[in-house]
Amino acid sequence: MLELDAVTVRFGGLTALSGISFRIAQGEILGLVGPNGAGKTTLFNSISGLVKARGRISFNGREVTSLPLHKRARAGIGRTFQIPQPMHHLTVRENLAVAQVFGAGRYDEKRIDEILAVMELSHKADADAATALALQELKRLEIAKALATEPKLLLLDEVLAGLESNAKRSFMLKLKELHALFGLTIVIVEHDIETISGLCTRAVVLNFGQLIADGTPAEVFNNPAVVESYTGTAHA
Amino acid sequence: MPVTSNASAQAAPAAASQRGRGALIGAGLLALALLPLVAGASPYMLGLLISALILAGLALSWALLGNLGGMVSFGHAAFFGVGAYGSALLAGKLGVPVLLAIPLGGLIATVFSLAMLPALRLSGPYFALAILAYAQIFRILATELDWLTGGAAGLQRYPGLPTVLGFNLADRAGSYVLVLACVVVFALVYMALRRSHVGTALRAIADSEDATRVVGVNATVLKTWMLLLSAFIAGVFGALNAHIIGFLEPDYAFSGIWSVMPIIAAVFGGYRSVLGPIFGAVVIYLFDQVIAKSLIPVGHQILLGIVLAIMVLLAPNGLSGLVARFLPRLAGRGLSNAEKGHA
Amino acid sequence: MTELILQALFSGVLIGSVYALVALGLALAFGAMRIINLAHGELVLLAAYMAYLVESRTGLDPYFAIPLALVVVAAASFVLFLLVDRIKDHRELNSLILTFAIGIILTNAILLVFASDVRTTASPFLQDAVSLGDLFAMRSEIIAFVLSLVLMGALWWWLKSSWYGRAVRAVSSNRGAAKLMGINPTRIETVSFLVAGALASFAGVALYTMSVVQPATGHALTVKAFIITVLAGVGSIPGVFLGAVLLGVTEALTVTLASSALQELAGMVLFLLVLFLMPNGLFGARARRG
Amino acid sequence: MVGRTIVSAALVFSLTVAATATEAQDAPKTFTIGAHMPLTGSLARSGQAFTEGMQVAVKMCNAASPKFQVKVDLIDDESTPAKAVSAVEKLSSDGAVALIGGYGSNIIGPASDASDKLGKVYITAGAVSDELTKRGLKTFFRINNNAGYERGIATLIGDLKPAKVSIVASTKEAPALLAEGLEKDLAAKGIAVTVHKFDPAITDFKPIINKIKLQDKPDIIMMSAYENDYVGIIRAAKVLKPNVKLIVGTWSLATPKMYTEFPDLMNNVVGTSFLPFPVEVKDEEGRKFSEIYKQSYNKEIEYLSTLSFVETMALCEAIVRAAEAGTLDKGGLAAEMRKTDRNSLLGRIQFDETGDNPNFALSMGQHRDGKIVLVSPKSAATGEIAYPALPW
Repeated sequence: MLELDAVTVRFGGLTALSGISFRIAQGEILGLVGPNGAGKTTLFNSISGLVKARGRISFNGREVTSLPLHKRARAGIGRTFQIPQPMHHLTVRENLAVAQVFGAGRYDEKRIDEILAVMELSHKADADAATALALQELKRLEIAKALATEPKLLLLDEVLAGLESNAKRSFMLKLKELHALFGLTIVIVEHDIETISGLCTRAVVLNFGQLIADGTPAEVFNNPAVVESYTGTAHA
Repeated sequence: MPVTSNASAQAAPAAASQRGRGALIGAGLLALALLPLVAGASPYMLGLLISALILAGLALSWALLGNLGGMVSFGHAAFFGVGAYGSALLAGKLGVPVLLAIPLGGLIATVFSLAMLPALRLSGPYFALAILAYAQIFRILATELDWLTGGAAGLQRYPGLPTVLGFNLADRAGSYVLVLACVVVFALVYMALRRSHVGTALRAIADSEDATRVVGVNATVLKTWMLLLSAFIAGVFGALNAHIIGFLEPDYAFSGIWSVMPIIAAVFGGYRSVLGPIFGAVVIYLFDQVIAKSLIPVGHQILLGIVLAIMVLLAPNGLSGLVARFLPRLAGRGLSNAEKGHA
Repeated sequence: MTELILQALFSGVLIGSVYALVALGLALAFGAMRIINLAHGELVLLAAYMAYLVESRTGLDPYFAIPLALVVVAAASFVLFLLVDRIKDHRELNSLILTFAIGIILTNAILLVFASDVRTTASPFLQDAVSLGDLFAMRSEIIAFVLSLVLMGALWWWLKSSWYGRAVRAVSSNRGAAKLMGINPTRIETVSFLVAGALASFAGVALYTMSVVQPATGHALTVKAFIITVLAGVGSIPGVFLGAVLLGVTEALTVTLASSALQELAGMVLFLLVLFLMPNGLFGARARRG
Repeated sequence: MVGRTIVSAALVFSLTVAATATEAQDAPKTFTIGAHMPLTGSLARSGQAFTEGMQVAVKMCNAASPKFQVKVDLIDDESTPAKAVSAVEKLSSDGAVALIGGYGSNIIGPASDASDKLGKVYITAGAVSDELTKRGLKTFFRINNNAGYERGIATLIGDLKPAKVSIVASTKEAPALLAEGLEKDLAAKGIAVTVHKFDPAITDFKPIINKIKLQDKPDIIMMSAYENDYVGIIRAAKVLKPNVKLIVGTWSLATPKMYTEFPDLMNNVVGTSFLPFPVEVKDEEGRKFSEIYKQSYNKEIEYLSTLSFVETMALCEAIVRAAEAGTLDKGGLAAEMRKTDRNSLLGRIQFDETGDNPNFALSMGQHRDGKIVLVSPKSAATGEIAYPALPW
């Protein structure tokens, strides 16, 4: 459903992504792996339209490379930010309402309640998003907001970071639940090998802006190039 | 006071009581606004109030752009002047009925604001001063195109406000009611807009543009609409003022006063709220004309400057922010909505 | 025609050099603090009135007012900085409104103290014509031109080589990182505002010697300074000079080739074009947005 | 909410009360004249001069009339029409029997309209547009007009018979009108005219003067502008030294003040005037005015203060006449105004049906080493014009 073909991003003289090509099939949960600065967030940014990329990005058979941000969201690409970015000065419910009205093009109160319930935010529905939520709640709000746009593809940027292992495990279950419940395709940035192995059907590894491995988690993590590039972070 | 359907959709169970309180506040304010008529205020007092309400409309237009559009303008005189000239020329040269010419004046201001669309990409001070440049350009054009505008000598033979159903809008009481009605209508439009999803999204854009766009909000289009609407409102009040004053010249129609006073009024009243700029304009104008002027006959604007500076430093949310802080229970939704977010 | 155009270019460069002096302080404070000081023109005007005060009271040459102007204007600039520094929320917009308010206060204070009469130097020496071949200027304009070049050179050198200068540049490019390097941003910003005040003093005195001032002049000066800052782009002192000269020359050529009624129009159109089409300004090192 | 309403209502009321409280005390035989003047803004200087002349006129009028006294209520109109209209309404509701208007046709137009609606006589010395007298208001009067300035300047220039004149004109209202009128007048006399309009914001006039010097090559440069512009224009001319024979300007130029402040710029420059300097006032009233003025403000009388002195005198006298005839409160003042026929420092004052003073024409004065010599028209001249003669 998502096809990247030689996607390249440069910031001034710096090449952040160079010639990234891969495909994601409907219903996949893809792990996006790589050390810090490898270009994972830049890849998300170029898919969701936050940065301009060269090459070709198509989504559901439609080229979106030069489509503006909001149109990609409406086409069904939802994303979260690594550092949660709630819409300031809005309540949690208003955050979802805006996402739904503009992202999905309709207003359905029941569905918002449903998303709030799934993301365990119902009790904070009318609290101010930017000030009254704890970090983990903000992260759940990030996902809830993305879900409210009724995406087909969900890009999750380190949503599991900072959780202790029990919480992580239950959050993984939550993601699987979402995957099934909303019929999603998911790309998730994650450092933890176990999480990737437990959650994803496939993993893609970036290093220095280049794609160095693509395969099942097991294949990828046994790839010597990956081990070399990744040692520091993965086995610390 | 009617509450829009959009608002009720969001506010769910609390809506009924909110609506009741809103209606009560609305009725109270309207009664207050009509008080000068009932109490038989002198033409002088009504004249002051009319000027204050013209300023209130302009401040509302400025605050709408600032609050919903996230854009601070230093050149609202541009819209005000274009609206004034547009309406005066339509009525004076083409014989368009004045009450039709006034909204058309607003429309012409809107059309002119299309020239400012490139400025939407600019941030903060750049936008503010780009608009100032437009105001200057329009002023010079109005001076130079004398075949159309009468040049520096200005326009003075164009019709004033008419008599409608035996009610003379040209006398002080009539003008007051008309201007007041316009302020009320635009305040209601603003309230409805702010409570709608578009308004919610716009509030979000102001502080978290990327986060808002990434959920599908086309920030540029929404901001464009706000610019056009703000231009329309400012243009209408410019047109009203032109027909009340009965004389236009470029230095007056595009005077810096029309850019400066709405900022002072809106910041003083609290530009994040709907009623703040209106109250701010009335209080500031009366303070300036009645009190400041008697204290310092020449240079009394120094007091305005001091008031503005103090407000920015000590109460950036203006009077309405203070009201919301100290009278949380009494403050209605109309005043306090924004402050909840800015606490 | 050639003679006309040459004189227009000459006049444009001379007036441009004073515009540059006016704009430099604004650009410096903007660079350091990301704050447009909308009272900057009024600070310049304050210095011009100090020159008037000294000239009219003592009969001395207006340039002798520079020490007084330095003290008064730098003090005013410092107070202004202290106030702006108090703003915590929505810094960019609130500081814009605050400095604007201070501009209103200064304009009216000057009006209250000095009345609304037109003031300019009475010194015939300064107003005498100086000719360079077929090109003519007032002596005060030549002096202002030289003063402007010297000050700009000094500032450029200062920013480039002194510790403070480097720190100013560090703070203006990245406040957070500068903090990590042990630079106290508030101190650096204070220095920037003081230097901006000093530049405004020179600009004001120079303006008084070659042009007329009135209390209402300040706002127009701020707008000119801002236009030049936009033309120049952020963080470029030679850019400020070139931008100012470009504005001066554009204005003079508009008068010569079209009509003087269109002079202000030309400046504004130039401003908007650069603003819209060149995000880095004409000579800027960094982008305005983002 | 109730609390807030009460607070706001109290506020509005207290403002209303503050605004109207001054009404109460009024000595039985004292009449109030309302005046609005620009005391702030770009025209503040003119407003100040007007006010001074007006105050002296009131003093003199009261001294001459023991039975009826007159006082002036003054409001700053800040050079904005809405505030001028408000001022007229406030002054009228405070009991003013007539109004004196400030400066600028855009201000005077709406203000005198408002005054007319209230049935109050309105007189001005600061609005010269022909449009104002075309409105047919019965209560509107003025002592000066564009035609008078135009006539004064055109007479002088016509007598000098130059081949070519360049006009440098501000795009502000009054200068633009004057330039337009002069262009026609001079062209009718067979003189070639070029007009250079400039935006009031500009300060460097060298490019314009250079154009005049190299392209127009006129005999006379005529400036239709204000004080700050005169200074800039003459300075630029002094630097570029165009080959002209005379520099002529209009209001607020041929004044002792200008010479004191800019001695090296003013010599030989000609401007509209009515009195030579040192003041040689021939008529009794003028001498008294000049004396009292000097006592009060420690300076010589000047053009603007004299204008407002004369208009105020005419108004005061009409008020006293109407009061004696008992028609003042019955709307008789306008009729008394129309009966005015008196001499003044500005010549004969009469008012026609439209309220205009048809006799208004100015003399032209030339700065001569600190003195001002009236040089035109011949009937008023106190000396010969120096021509060609320049400040440099």
